[in-house]
Amino acid sequence: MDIDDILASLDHDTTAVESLRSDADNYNGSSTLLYSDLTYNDSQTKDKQNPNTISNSTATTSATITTSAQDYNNLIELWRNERCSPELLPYPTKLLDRILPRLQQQMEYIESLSMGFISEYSQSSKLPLLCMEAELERLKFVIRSFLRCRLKKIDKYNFYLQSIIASSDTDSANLLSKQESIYLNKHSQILLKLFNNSILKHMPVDLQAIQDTEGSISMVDEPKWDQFVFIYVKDLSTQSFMVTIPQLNEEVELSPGSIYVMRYSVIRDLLMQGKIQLI
Amino acid sequence: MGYYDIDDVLTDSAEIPCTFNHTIPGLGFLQGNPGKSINKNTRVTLPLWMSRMLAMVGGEEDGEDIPFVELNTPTVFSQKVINAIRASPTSLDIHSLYGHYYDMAIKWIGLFEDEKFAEICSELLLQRSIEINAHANSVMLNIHSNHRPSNLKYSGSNKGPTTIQQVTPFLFDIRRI
Amino acid sequence: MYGDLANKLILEAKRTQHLNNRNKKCAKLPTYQDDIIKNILKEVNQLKRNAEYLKEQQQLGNIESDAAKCQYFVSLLCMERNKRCLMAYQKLRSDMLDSQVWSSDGTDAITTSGSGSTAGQDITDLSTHEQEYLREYAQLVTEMKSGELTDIDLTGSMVPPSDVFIDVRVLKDAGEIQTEYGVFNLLKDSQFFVRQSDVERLIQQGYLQKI
Amino acid sequence: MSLPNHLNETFSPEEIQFLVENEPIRIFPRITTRQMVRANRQYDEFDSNTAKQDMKWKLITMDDTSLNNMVAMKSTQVTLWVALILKQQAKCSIIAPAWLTVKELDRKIQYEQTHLDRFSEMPWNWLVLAQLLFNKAADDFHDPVHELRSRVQDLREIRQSKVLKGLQYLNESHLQLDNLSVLEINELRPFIIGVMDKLRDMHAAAHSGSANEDQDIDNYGDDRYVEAGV
Repeated sequence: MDIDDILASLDHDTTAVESLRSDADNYNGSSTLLYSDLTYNDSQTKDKQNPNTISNSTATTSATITTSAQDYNNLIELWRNERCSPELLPYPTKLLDRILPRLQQQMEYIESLSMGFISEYSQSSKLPLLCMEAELERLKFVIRSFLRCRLKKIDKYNFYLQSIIASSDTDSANLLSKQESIYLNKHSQILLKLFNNSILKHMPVDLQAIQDTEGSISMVDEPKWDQFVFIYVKDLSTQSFMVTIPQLNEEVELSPGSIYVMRYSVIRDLLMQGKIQLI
Repeated sequence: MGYYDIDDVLTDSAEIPCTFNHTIPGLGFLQGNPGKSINKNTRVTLPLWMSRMLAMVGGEEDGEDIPFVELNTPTVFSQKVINAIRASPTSLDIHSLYGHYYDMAIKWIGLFEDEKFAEICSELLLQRSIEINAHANSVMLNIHSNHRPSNLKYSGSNKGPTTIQQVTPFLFDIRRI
Repeated sequence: MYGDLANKLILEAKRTQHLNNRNKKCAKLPTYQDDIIKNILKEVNQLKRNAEYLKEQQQLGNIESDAAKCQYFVSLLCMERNKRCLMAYQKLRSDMLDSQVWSSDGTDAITTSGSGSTAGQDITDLSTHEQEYLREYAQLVTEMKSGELTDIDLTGSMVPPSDVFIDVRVLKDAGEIQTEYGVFNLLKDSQFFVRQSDVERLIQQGYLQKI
Repeated sequence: MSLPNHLNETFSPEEIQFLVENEPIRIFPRITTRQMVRANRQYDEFDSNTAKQDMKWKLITMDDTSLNNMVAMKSTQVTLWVALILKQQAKCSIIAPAWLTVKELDRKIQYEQTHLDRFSEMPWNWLVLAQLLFNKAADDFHDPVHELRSRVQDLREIRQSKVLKGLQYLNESHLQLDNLSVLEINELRPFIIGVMDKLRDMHAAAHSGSANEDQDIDNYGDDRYVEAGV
């Protein structure tokens, strides 16, 4: 028993204030993200000139035993990254392959609890069930929001994504889940059909292209690589990172625990390596 | 930007005054004379999507490649208007001048790589945006704190604005190397 | 002048977008501008014929090469501009149809054979091709929801869950309701702790009040 | 679009609250969940012998150990949203964080006033956490909540006015913004990014690239002529 508890038991109905700790300077507040071994992939081979390459992710989050709590924290981080990044980030296959079955098991478990046995419990012991249900809703929300954000980008960059997937063999292999690639193809197909039927087929033949990049404005929209994003440099070590803004010929030192507004292209490698997160 | 971006499509329709460097038959419709030709040195306004291209491609004249048209500075970017805006960047409503003023300015700057104009526009944009934002925020502050009318007692401080100017860079630490 | 109709179409698109942005829920699409679009397409084909003619004349040596080049170039730019406006208009509308499918929140986005409506969308405001697109996209989204993502309910709420369980007071007698948490007898002035989704309807109907 | 328009630019306030609710907080439980008898059964092998026992907490997004080992009035750490449910059911009181007292807030305000050049160090979630606890656990504070509220509001306003003054340093390169909380960042995001993106575009238009573009455009024209045989 620690001193807090002894004091507390003496002073039953009032609450103590948490003893003063110097916890203020850590942006993440809790230590949860400090243990995050989240990286999108091993990007030593990343070529700055070609932001389209996504190297393969053999070693994702499997180096250490991941707990469900870590998985959830990683998911939250990926959700925030996806929401803030201009481009579509690689699909976290392994992470979701762990989380989705867990979710399904939990749903079955809750159902078994609430079906037959609920009446056996006193009101107070329904509490865990309440929380388990609330937790389920929260988890479902994050996954849903994450996936729908991805679908939005898949739609927005459909022709661009199709072209990079068609042009490279392995680099884009981890970009989409199976279901997402089906979605990309089918949606592009029906969209193309709409464009064809209402516009393109009524045009002269040389103006019928949908992926014309030769005209005065390219028809294939790419992510805005230089878009400004808010980043948090993770507090993993005391080591700073040097980044270069090529357009301005500037170097910037990013120190751990700090927040910056930077061009996405400048910090993309660090993001892929899990050294920073978007906030 | 982007092919399908409605705002960008609209920005591209901005009217730019141009002068033709060649006499071209059949283009009279550009100045309301269909079927006629358009003569050298004629001034017409053409939408940006057309004028910017005609200003880059040309025909030969006396052995020299001369673009089909010469672009003239639109009124909204004229020295006179710029001076008026600079004199009071926060009071002149740029949006009433032109809906996509800054987007159009960006395209215009790109055509001539006009660094000076880029600087002027950057300054305008920043001051104007801050003004608008400050207004929005003061409204918000008042809504938040209508139970406490003295809500802004710290904002001025007793040290005066110059102090703030000197020290604020630490807030937004722009470490340039 | 060439391109004027296209401009009109784009201004119409801007108005639609503006209405859509002002509204947090997705807005309805206004009537498809069939006439303008047909006329723009006519204009494009007219421009194309002009270009062909110019090519002929130039080959016959009837006009000076630079002049032909310029005229041809102008036709080309006008065609491209028209195309871009048409495409941007159609893309905005299809994007909005997508939003309607997603926000219809589980209810069937489309009833059969185009007679139905989505989220208040008047189906007659859509072109036949848009109606077809809407049906197919709703079908695609339904497919996306199934499989391993069934549990997630992809078309579910985009607002984070809060207060999954709430305290309610009974405003008027509503009899017994059956929930997973047992049977509640809703007598006036009694209070219960219930799952919000179980009683949403009763709250709307005024039987219960959230405390 | 599969993501509603208003979520494209930034997170919604509800989403920010959601993030904050995932963080740990200390509570005094008013219930005991620690099982005195060793129960060596699998959760899913429920049978009538064990059904009379209290239900175990089995959670899939957090470590549920502390929830299964609560002892009444012995402080423990749980996830905030769980704490709020317990609180709603009068099963715990929430221990306010150390900075959320009149005394500490006064110190922060003092700091903000004397250091016009920087923000006081506040936890990343301070504003949202304070609002949540004021609304849902008001009776757990020692200090009068209305005093805490007004100090939090003061602190927010002082910081906001500093932010406004700092905005004139927006540029096309980058910014460093330490000690701003998640809510403050989220509110500033559309403005800062909107302005910086345009400043960058102006700078880029005036400097690089255009020479290349010229070439592209020339080629573009030529290609077309070749194609069309003019």
